[in-house]
Amino acid sequence: MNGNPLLDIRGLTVEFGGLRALDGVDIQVHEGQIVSVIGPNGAGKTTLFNAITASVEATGEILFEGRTLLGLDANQVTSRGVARTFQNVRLFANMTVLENVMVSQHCRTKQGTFGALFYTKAFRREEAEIRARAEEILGFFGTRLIGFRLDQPAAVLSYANRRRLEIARAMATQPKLLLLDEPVAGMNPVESAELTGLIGRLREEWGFTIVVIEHDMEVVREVSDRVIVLDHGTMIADGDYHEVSSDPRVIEAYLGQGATTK
Amino acid sequence: MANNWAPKTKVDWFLTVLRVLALGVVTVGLLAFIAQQISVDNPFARLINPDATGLTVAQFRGLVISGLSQGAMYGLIALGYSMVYGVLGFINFAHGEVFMVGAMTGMITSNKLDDAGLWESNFIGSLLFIVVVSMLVCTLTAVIMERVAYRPLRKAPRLIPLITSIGISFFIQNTSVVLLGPTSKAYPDMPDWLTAKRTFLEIEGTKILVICVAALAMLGLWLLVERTKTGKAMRAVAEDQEIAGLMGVNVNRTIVKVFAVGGAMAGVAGILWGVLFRSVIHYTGFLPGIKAFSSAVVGGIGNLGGSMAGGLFIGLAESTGPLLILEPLGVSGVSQLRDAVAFAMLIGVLLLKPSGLFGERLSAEDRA
Amino acid sequence: MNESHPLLEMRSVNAHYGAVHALKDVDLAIYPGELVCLLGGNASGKSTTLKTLLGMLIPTSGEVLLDGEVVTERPISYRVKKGVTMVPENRRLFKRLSVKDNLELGAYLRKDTDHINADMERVFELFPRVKERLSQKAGTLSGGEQQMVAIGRALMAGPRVLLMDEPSMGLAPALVQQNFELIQQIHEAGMTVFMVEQNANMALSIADRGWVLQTGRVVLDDTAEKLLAHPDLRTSYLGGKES
Amino acid sequence: MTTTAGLLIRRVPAAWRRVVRIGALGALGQVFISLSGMPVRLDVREIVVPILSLGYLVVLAAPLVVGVLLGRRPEHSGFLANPPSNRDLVIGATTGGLMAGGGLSILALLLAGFDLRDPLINWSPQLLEFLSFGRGTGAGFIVWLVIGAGLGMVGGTLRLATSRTQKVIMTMALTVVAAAILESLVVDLVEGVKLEALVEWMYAPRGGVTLLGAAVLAIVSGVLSFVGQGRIKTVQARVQAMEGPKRTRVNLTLIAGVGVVMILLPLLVGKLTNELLANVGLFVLLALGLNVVVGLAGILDLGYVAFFAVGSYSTAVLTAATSPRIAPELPWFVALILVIFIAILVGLFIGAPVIRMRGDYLAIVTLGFGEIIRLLFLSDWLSGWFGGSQGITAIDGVDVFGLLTVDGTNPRRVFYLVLFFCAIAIYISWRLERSRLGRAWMAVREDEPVAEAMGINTVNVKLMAFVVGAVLGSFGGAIFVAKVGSVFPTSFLILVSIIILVVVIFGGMGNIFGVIAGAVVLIGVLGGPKQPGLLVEFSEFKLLIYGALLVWMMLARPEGLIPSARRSRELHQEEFLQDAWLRGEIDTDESNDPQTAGPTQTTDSDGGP
Repeated sequence: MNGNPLLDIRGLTVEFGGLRALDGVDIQVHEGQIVSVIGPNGAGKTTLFNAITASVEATGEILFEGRTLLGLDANQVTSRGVARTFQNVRLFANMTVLENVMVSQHCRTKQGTFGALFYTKAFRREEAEIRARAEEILGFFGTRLIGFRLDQPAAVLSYANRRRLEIARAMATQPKLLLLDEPVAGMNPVESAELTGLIGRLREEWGFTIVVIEHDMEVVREVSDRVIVLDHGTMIADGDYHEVSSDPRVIEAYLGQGATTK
Repeated sequence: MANNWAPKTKVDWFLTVLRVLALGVVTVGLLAFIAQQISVDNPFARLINPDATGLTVAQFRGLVISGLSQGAMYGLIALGYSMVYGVLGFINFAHGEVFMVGAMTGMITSNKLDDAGLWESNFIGSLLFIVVVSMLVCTLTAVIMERVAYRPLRKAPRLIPLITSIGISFFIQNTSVVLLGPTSKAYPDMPDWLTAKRTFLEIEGTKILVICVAALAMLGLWLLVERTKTGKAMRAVAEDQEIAGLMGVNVNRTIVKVFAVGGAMAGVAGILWGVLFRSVIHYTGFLPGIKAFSSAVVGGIGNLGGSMAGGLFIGLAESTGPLLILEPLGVSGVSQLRDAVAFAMLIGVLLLKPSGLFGERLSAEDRA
Repeated sequence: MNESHPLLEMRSVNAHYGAVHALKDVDLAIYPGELVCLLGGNASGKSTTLKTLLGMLIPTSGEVLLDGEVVTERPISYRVKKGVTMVPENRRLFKRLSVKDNLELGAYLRKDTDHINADMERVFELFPRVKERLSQKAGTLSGGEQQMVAIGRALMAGPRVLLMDEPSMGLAPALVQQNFELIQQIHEAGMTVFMVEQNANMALSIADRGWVLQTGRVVLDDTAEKLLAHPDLRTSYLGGKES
Repeated sequence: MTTTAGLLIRRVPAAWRRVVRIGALGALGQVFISLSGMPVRLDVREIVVPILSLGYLVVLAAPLVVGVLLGRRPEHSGFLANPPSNRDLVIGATTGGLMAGGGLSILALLLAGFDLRDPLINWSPQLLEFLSFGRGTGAGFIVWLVIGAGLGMVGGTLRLATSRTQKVIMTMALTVVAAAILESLVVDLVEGVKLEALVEWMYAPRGGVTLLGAAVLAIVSGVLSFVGQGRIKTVQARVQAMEGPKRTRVNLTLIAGVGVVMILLPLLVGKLTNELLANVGLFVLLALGLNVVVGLAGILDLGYVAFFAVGSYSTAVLTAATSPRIAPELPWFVALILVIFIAILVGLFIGAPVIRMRGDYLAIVTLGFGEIIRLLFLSDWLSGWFGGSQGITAIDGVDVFGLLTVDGTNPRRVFYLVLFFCAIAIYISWRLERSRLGRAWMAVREDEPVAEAMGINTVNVKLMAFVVGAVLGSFGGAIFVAKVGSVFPTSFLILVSIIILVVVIFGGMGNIFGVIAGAVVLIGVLGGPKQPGLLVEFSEFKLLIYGALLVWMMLARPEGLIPSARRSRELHQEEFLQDAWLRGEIDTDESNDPQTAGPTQTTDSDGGP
């Protein structure tokens, strides 16, 4: 890769009451890459996402497109172009599918009280645009989330569809960098295979740069250009799938001795 | 955390200004107080409050002692808030009314005892008796409250039990009005040997009594929670009800115990109120209730020692604050602002330290 | 199959969540000393089975028997006292309490101090690392240590049968492996274990026997080897995590 | 336990225990109501002359309710139970009623035998007389047992009737009671359209419906209800089935109709009723304001009265000649613009520090702010500005372009003023809810951290809710000042906040119609913090009832009288999901059997951490 990385993390450290969840991590993600982050539980993977999206305080440096993200509020990070999903799906369960995707265009739209109160032309145009974009994004997942589903509350969706809707919601913030936290967790093999394909299409068709946390090595092998391994808050490996999966430290810390790599 | 304080947005800027302002007012007030204590005619003191008079040592001691005794009472009530919050995660707004029920029970019982002539002839025995009766009645009130109103709401969103507790608070308060009448009622006179200022530091006996009783009750509660199996069950239920149930802990019964213990503490506090002020009315529970809640928050809610410390802090602040800070600043009629000072303390502490003085910082996971 | 009478049994159990029929005529029997597993995907009724066995949910019809005694409507505490304990999914330790408190809470219903102490020693023998961390808060332990405390806590109840809820859920491969080793270890020490798993390959590799649950109905019931070779299982659990 | 055909029939938990429990609660309730003084105090208010007064109605309700409760078939979800026979149910209900009545019998005996006037103020000879119908304790003792058993039986039997009959009977009873309660309003209205004869015939001279009137009302309402049942639903369904512009047209017609009624109504009624309407309107306005904060953005603000106070005081200072320090004597409408600015500033000032706090801390801190603001207005320190406890008096009303003056002496004009601002408030809430801001509020209410992560500046969005609420509250304050002509700190007790909150919750949080209905029912019938309602006699017990109502509402129907669809989904998510499953709307993963997998799967994931 040449040029400056899209995401440039240097010496990132996160502490919780004296415990270092992340300890001086350096990660560079270039535009158009799909990078997987793996590692044992408690290694700091989700903390890494939380630090990037400003849900926890961190020290060190996180540069996104050359500008620092540290010190911003979570919503400011999102409006810079970083969006995420959550490990334990956190949709707005009582809002409809459509509303879930509409509401996350908040930082890309600007109509305020005035427009709403006086029902201005600009207001109506923007509402229509928001809706159209939402439907376009939902259409990416096939017919599952459109049609009569649009006006159903997210709570009635199946588990796999909730995961898909979460990705759609993140897409609606129009990010450059998409952070997916265990996107296939709890899915059956058929569904996770399908979603694996979708991750590739997210890059090809929408141009997102993607960082994925994943336990399923199958998926990791399938999607990633690069794999980063975290253990106890430090990075122990960084390379393509084959390098990483044969690294003795990774086998020791994460894959386990019995694991076979294909 | 330092990072938290670095202003990022307009709101943060405003909050920083507020924080600085709050600290500034307190600092200037205290400085002016010190100045006027050094000499009332001190130019600095005169500059800020032309009518500065200063305090005598006796006045100051009086303020501190009444602050401590009231604070001890707040602390006792705060324990109930804190324990229920720890276990069920909501503010039992009606806890202040349990305290009022205690004070009312004490009033009724002590007057009956007085009619029978026992109050004077055997004061200590009578006092013990009314404490016990009040604890029983308050425990019962708290337990019924839990059973009727909160148990059915265990799984409801958090604001629902909070709103319910406001309703209960209203209901208990007005039950007192319709059953006992809307006028304020008096406790019988305390014996002279208690109310007289003792030679020892010239402190009223009642206040010493209040502080001692509160300390005893607090100690008992601490032993219960930290040293017994019941206490361990309470702490387990506070953390994870489902898993505690899986261990064989009877979750419902443990929660009832928490309410009962909180109620008993409020009952003791109710009697202490009676001893201190000798007068009780249906809204007696409201202000002390809110202040006790503030104490619990200031001390870090869920933390028992913190609640007591918070109580003392709020008690001291509201008794000394007006004269130590506001008066030297030239505010007139400061005694009217006691309650405002207590609330301002609550707001101030939460502004400076959102988790309270002794509270552990809640992790994102706990808050979810 | 063992011919002595089962330690824990479900007889034609039906369970509902309101209108939802979550379990349909489920029969299970766990014999003393066995290591058995219940397999199934999302929404297959695995959690409902566990809840029914523990008494968190009372079935609409059918019976739950513990050592021949009908306990269908008995509360959790009764069953815990009689020897059923569960290690919950994701460990769920009391993170703010010390490791010692956690272990002691496991023995909450027991009054025989001597036996409790003996069991504590047994836990220390199985997991020497737990003893070193006794006064530490459980939340500060590493994932593997927490797993040990979770199993230790369950053992402190003096169970005759141990239920494991999704021991591999959301864990790193190495930790999953370690976890299954722990299960095998306590099984070898004589414990009857019933585990509920999504990861069919992993579970069947250590289990004696298994059932497969699909939408509330038992669709397969066989020994572990036969299940592993079964074509239906291959299609519905294509791969699992480590194949 | 018996086993038949492989199914286990479980015993229903002993039925007699339930009877005893509910009966005893009924008895306790009876005693409590009696000792609260309600029956004696309300005895003066007649419902049906000469047989029933409000006092007796209150007491008689208990055994009836006990009967109805016991007449209901116990539900044991997921159990196959032997249903109790009708006879058993009625016997149970009768016993329960008997117990409830027995409570009063025993109370009567105790009243005659002991003196507990200290401390129970209502332990009085009057109560004894009330309970014994003036005929001696013995008579009272027996009569209450008989009445209790009779009402219990009636209640129990009622429950067994078909739902259609139940509805007809309920409608008849409610119509008569409503006619009595709404007497002054009805009389006023009927006289307004010059139909005095009707009034004379229906109401007794000293209040209460006459026997004839009650009979006619009951029959008419019964017939109407019998015939009308089902039709309303069909019409509703038809309207709901309409689409797009057609539906909008129906809605617009409805709104216009209500508007016309609201404009004509004050012309038909007298001063007192207009006063009442104005009071209700004022609380509708305040409740709409609080609804934006609590209902839409989900922020539990217990210090809402602060905005009302600030609106009042700033209007007073800006318009009154008697304002102590500065008295610009601005015209009301000009002052209003400044008041809006002040309200926005105060909204931001109070909002900024509390906005990041967790829900329950925020509740208490806003309550603290509310008190601080009142205490400051009351204090000697600022009395030079706001008059301290003396307040500001002799404030002129609203001068409308020199044409007319709106002030307290003419409640009809006040009502129109209130109506105008209510319309504004309704429009604002309605538009905002359906905008980008409204969606953001919804998201914040659902899951704040996630809303933040989705790019919503939650602080700004919540502050916005505070500000909108503050502005609407300050409108209320400005009108209040014009209406009353004075301000005192005592008008701004925390009590006011709580009552507004009860109105919002009772009516239905997040739903404009609900909030309006809540204000009409509560403030109109029971009365506001200081304003009497239609049931003037209730004013002593108003707050008690508010408290009980709030608790009951939270337990039985937390979504309120007229709930917003979304809110009830939030509060009854499990039931909602079940219904959706029964309708086949639950989405299932492709690989699973669609009929069974969905709901279990949702339950599974709901059971997670």
